Amino acid sequence: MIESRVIEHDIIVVGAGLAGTWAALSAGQQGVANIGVLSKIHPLRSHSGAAQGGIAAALGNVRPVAGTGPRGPLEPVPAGDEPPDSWELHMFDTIKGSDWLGDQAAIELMVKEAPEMILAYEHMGCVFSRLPDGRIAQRRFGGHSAPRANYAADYTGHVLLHTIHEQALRHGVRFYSEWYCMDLIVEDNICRGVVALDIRTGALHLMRAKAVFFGTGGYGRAWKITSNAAANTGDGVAIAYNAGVPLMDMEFVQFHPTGLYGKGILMSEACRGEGGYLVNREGRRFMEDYAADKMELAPRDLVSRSEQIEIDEGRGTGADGQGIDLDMTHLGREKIMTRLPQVRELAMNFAGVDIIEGPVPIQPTAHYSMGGIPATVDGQVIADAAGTPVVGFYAAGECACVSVHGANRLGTNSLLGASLFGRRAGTAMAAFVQDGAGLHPVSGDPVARNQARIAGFMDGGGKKESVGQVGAELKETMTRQCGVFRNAEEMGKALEKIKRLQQRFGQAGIMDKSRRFNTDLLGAIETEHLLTFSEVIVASGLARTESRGAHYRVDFPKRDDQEWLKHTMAHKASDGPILSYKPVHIFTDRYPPQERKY
Amino acid sequence: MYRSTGFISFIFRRVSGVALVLYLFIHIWVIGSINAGPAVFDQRLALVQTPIFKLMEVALLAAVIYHAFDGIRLLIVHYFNVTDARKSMFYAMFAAFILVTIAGGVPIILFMLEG
Amino acid sequence: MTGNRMEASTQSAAVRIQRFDPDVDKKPYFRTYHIPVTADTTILDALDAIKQHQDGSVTFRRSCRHAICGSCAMNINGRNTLVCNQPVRAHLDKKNQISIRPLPYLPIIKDLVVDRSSFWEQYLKVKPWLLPPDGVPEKEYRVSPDEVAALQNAETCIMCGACYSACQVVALNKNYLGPHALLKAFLRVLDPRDSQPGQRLQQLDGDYGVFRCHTIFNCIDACPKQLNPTEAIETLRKLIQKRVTFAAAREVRQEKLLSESR
Amino acid sequence: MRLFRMQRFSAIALVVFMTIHMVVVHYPPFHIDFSRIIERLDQPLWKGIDIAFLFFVLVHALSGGYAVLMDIERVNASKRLLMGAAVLVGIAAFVYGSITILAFHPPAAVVVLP
Ligand SMILES: Cc1cc2nc3c(=O)[nH]c(=O)nc-3n(C[C@H](O)[C@H](O)[C@H](O)COP(=O)(O)OP(=O)(O)OC[C@H]3O[C@@H](n4cnc5c(N)ncnc54)[C@H](O)[C@@H]3O)c2cc1C
Ligand code: HEM
Ligand code: SF4
Ligand code: F3S
Ligand code: FES
Repeated sequence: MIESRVIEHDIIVVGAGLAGTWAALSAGQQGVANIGVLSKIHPLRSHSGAAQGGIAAALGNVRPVAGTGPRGPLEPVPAGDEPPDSWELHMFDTIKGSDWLGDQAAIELMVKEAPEMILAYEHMGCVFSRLPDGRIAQRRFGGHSAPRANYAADYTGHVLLHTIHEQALRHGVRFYSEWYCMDLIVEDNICRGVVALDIRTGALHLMRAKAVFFGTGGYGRAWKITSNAAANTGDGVAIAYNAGVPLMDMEFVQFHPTGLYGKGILMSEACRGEGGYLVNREGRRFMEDYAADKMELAPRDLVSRSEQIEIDEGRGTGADGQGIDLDMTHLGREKIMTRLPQVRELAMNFAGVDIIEGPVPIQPTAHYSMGGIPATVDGQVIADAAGTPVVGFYAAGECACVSVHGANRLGTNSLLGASLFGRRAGTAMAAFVQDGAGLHPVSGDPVARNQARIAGFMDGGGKKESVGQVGAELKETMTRQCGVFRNAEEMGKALEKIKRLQQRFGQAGIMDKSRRFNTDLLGAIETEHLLTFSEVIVASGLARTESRGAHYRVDFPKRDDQEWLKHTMAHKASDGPILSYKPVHIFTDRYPPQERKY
Repeated sequence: MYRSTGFISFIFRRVSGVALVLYLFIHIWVIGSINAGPAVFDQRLALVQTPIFKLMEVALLAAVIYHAFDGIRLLIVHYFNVTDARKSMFYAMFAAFILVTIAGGVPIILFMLEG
Repeated sequence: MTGNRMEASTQSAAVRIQRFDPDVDKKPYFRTYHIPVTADTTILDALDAIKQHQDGSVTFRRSCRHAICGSCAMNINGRNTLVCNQPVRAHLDKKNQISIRPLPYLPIIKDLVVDRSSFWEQYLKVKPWLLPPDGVPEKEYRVSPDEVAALQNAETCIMCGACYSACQVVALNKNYLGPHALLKAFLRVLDPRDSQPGQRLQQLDGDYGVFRCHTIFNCIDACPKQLNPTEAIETLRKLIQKRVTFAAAREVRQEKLLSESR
Repeated sequence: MRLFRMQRFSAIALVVFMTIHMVVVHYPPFHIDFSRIIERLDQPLWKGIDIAFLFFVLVHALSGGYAVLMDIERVNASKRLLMGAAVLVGIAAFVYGSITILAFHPPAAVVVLP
């Protein structure tokens, strides 16, 4: 066996997307020198880099040309004019988007700090698109009442990620690239470190730290049609859950309306932001039936459901009627080439369609996970509804649930949230470490435990299941029975199926028995994680007998504030999750719950 | 080996360049004998006037022309933004090289055959 | 694929994959897998299918599937490219065959996974981060759209290494900064917010900088993002020759930037 | 940069000189012999041109050779040695070549003995 080491850091950051990198950088800026960042793929390959459309902040640089209405063309706001946007508007849009499930104090903090966040990126070198006078350009985005998506053409996440990664390198942050975190060590509600697999050598190491941060990203990979990267297997969420940390609001998963048909690959919301149409088989812009005012730019959950209804009622496009056409031809070559070059390239390569010349077929695709590890605005992970902290454990980004997104995230708010709460967590961890936190002893032998787990997969004897097959069935189940539309019967079946799959998984082995760069093994561990949290998603969704945001119950189509204006918390127990509930923070005087209409 | 027109042009340029350097020093040496008087000169020159060397001269000519043309192509790339035309430039250069080499090489060979 | 429009025309393809596990194999060898492909099966789909159904030990990197993360650069039929956005069919030869190799000239970790260490070292060497002027302004720097355009999309480089591993100078000499790092350097040098273009240019003037490039163009041909490292290198070469004036002009530009962004 | 410039400028110069050289020396009569060279080298203008040509071709050849070798990773460590060698060879060849060109006077001024 390859030697296993004990590695010690003041702070260990798991995940090198925007959340993780910001956490490391800001802790470093506060003077913590000994920081290690783990990422199972090279940091620059993190999924944050795939974000296309933009990052939200009410800079108020542009406004619709006077007299052209809310969907009219945009123009720069001349110096000295009243700013057309404000954090208050951003706050209201976010709350409304969240279907009132978002915690309003957290939202307030986020939208207020947002402009400063954008400027921080800009000052660090992010190449934003610009207005003629040099200010940052902005565009519209679904669910936002003002143009406040700050963007770099349609590769916003990419530039943000590269910018921040480079700054972290500049500050000497130590990256462990292609290291896989397998386990989190929490004893007596104190976090003590992680167990990580060096993918290249196959060696397992115990990594001890005074503070551990999780920024491991989303879990869209549990669905078959998804926009998410292969790495988005919700590892952090499952690992934390296994370590006794609860998961919050897992039932809320956003389906993006414009996934490339059959593949799920994302056609950015910017397509609609720039004026693209959604058209059904009859050639009609059907959104006028569902959101006459906002049309294509209604929030994602609503658009996805509208599409699904069109498809279900036989007005879908394509030979099998399972698609919808996204038409951008009227935007013209010039606009497409400057604003949506990447989208065009994607459509050409993956669907063989030039968006300048014809519509591209799309369908709803699993996209963003609102739920996750419950954390405060300072990234502090909590152990229960009362807010008891898990000492030394922090989280932010898509794997966390601070709850700013509530039941449905608005586009562009997630890059903002990941960056901002990642940064805040870094600062909080620095304070925690500098206030004298120490390394805590680890009992037992966690490395051996995980070694045994690996050996279990490698052991060929009598294994008749294939990991790949179990994973595929899970994804199929989640797509069919826990998708855009849900009901008790289907979800009940899904839950049973998942339990069966979990059992079958115990009988599954892998083909690659080597140590070195064993992606087959990683796939198995990831599938185990998918099975773990999918159960929580379905159980939470089954319990929530209302429709709110992205969680739409055909059998309970109304929102029910009386009963369900609360967050779900799921704790692990031997025979499935135990659900409890946590109140939503609401400024009842300012933003009382209203009906969500667009 | 990553094969491509760029690679071919690079190898040819390099080989021709190095060959030319070697030739250059031989050349200087041969011509240097001029001060030693006609006899030595003709003697040294005779060494390089055999038919084999005549054939080599054609190769030399080819090398010079290729190297020069390709070099000119690189100069153009440096001074003008023409990387988009890289493929067509290479083919054009190569065609010119073949033509000029034939035009220049045939007389040498004819001359050699005449004795 | 749920009920695909193009499903009608499924064909069988022979996928030749170069295999190599340095722990057990003496040298790389090819293994051929037969899989059905439709018009929209990407090479990555093919690899995934082979891994899932035929041979779990086939090892490769991938993540985003959106041609944006840079994980999946490989060598297909002798050409470097991303595999997640390339249909198999476009690369089948007459015998319905496609050959997948790891990126050339780099040490192989396993099968299609290469060791990009030297690639990242060179990237670090050019100090890829922005070095802004002293004093953080209150508002954004007023960078004009033209100045952004002059960066020629260099910021969209996904660090996939396709260019690097196609460059013969890199093959000869791992000290060479390489097209990706030079493109990044170009991005920083040309960014009006960077305060050290002079020092950067000086570094690029060194033995392993822009003058080590022999204008082979493989980098442009290989780049899946249609970037043009050669043009960036040529621009840097010219800037180096007027480094002092360029650096002085930058100082003037920055004063304006700082005064405008208050 | 200096080497690059030397290489490129000498290349431009060579385009000119090489053309002259090829046309004048190696072409019309297709035959080089002593008398023709004597005839030409006797004129000061030609002496100047030939020396300049020699100079540029050496600069170009040696900087080229240096570049070729420096492209090889293992050579990098001994670059000073290489540079020194190139300069020495360059000077030697230039002096030798210049003497050939300058010192030459048609009625054999040098004692000739094989
Ligand atoms: C296609 C697409 C487009 C999007 N566009 C937008 C947009 O325009 N605007 C917007 O605001 N949001 C957008 N989003 C959402 C947004 O990109 C994500 O929510 C956000 O980037 C998440 O950032 P993160 O830092 O939390 O996680 P990620 O960037 O996903 O990073 C996760 C990190 O964790 C690491 N990791 C995971 N598991 C492990 C493990 N077990 N061990 C070690 N490391 C691990 C990974 O290697 C990675 O470095 C988009 C999402 C998708 C899918
Ligand atoms: C008209 C004449 C010539 C032109 C335009 C020319 C042009 C060039 C150019 C532009 C280069 C740079 C290549 C690079 O950067 O990769 C070069 C390299 C070189 N040249 Fe020339 N050259 C000419 C004649 C010669 C001659 C006569 C010799 C030999 C005596 C020579 C020897 C070399 C060598 C050795 C190299 C380096 C090879 C390499 O880097 O691949 N060149 N030449
Ligand atoms: S320049 Fe192109 S090929 Fe090279 S790393 Fe960047 S994206 Fe990849
Ligand atoms: S391939 Fe290499 S040599 Fe230069 S033009 Fe590109 S970097
Ligand atoms: S998988 Fe990300 S670039 Fe291909």
